[in-house]
Amino acid sequence: MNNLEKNIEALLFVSGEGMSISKISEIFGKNDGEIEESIAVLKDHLEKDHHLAILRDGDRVSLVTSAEASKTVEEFAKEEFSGELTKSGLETLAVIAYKGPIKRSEIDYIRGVNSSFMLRNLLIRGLIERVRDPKDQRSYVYRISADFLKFLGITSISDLPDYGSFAQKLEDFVSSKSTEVQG
Amino acid sequence: MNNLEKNIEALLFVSGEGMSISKISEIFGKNDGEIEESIAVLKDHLEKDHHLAILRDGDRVSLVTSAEASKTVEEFAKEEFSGELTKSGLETLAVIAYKGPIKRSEIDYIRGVNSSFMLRNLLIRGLIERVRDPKDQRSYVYRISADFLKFLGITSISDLPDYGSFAQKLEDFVSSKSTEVQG
Amino acid sequence: MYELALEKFSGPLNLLLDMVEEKRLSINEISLSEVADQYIAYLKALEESSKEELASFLVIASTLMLIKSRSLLPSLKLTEEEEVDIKELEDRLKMYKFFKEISLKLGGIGKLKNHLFGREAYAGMSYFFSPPEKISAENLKKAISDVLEILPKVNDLPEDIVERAVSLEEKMAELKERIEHSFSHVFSGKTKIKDEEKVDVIVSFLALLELIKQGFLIFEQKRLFDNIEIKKYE
Repeated sequence: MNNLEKNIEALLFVSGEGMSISKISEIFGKNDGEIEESIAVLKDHLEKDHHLAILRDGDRVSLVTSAEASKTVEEFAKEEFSGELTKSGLETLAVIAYKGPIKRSEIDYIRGVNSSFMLRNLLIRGLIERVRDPKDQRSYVYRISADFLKFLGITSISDLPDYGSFAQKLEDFVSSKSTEVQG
Repeated sequence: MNNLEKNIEALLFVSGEGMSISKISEIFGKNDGEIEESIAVLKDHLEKDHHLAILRDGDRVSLVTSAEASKTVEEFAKEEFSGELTKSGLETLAVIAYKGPIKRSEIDYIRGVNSSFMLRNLLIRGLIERVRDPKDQRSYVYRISADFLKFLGITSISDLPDYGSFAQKLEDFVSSKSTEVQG
Repeated sequence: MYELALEKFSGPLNLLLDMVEEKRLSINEISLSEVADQYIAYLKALEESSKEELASFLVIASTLMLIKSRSLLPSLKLTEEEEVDIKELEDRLKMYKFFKEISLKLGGIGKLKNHLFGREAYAGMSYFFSPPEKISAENLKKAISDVLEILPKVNDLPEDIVERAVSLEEKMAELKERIEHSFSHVFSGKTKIKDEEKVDVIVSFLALLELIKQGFLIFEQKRLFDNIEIKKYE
């Protein structure tokens, strides 16, 4: 593959949900026809040498696993999303339960580690949900999902044991954040 | 590439954060040696025909874009490397990268200052990880993360400057007798 | 007087290394004795800093005082432990220098912005409700208690450093005593000074003046030809 083809692939790789042809043309300063040609080359290469494919949805293209890999991917999903949570998964979930709706940066601050991967896992399992922050439309907050609340057998989050005192302790800690020295 | 190699790639593609060799072996019912061989083939193929690469962090491998694509994909990637690192931050990372896994007390000794806030900051940014000390389950050791390697644009810790000869260099540095004439 | 602001330094080793390098010296006992005054003078500017911050600077100051005293007063006997401290400070400073140089290289590499990017985990995978079977409200409560238990307290002060700083004062007092003792036989006038000892006397006297200049000691002579009394500066 040539440089343009390799870069288009890398771009689709990181973008996740994919991109429109016109957007890709704009990024590389090419016309749509040239980009279509490159994508055709990429598609052929993937078909021959990989279990990845180009998914086309109208004007939108994205990089996905191909049907040949579906058994592998299912196996992985079964492993990853069933069974008990890890200690750090459970802690992340507990922080969201007692302090949600809560921003990712606040979760990270409370737990003292980066939680992004753990949040993805809890989202896919449907235990939490991500919604726009009502105070700042550009950012997101996390909270317990309705399904999970029902699963726990409680009607409101405030029915969690000792909800009031734990929520307050977490709040106190988060509000001390501004005094911390940044590195 | 053969079927196994293609499937390993598809698996790494989906998992995003990467997986341990032993986990991959388990999923495909192979031994670690066979998986290592397949990954070597995949790595070579990606280097030759793609702007993708295999990143190695301890016994974990993940699929990432290569340095050739950095400028192109930077703006569209979901993850970002936020903020500059301070001198103290880089100093702490250097100690952990070259001497890790390492205890906090050892980091403090080398730097001559208490590093706890800096370590917390780096943990939250995901640039280091804290794990139980295999020699003493009650205490912790710190090591660099895959994100730190991604930040530097290298696919393995051995690509760090002078990493291979590091132990020797440090020894030369420290044990050189204090009889030198002042410069 | 050292003019640079504290914020420039990430710690006492950083400060010391900077002073040695500014004079283009290599790290050894001689160079450390040359910057000792400067380092200790700098500490005075640090008095306003936090207790812990100051403590870590003081621990190193104590070893520098030993080095300085010995360089000015070769007859001063050091204990084995003090010899080890001096060697250790040299080694630590060299090791620190090594890592500082590495950190500058890493900073340079980071600035190139050749970052590698992964794919978002599970991108494109649709969510399905799959709760862990054993989870309960009680598990969540237990987990949040664990989280709260390990939250850092902002004013955590490692006690060992403070203890070491307290013992520094004792060390200074003790060092002063040994210096006085060392002077007393030289200056007492009871023994006749041999020629080969004259150099020692001069060196000792210079040392005395140097220490007075640094404010470690003051001396008093109540009348002309009276004994000179050396006192610790209060």
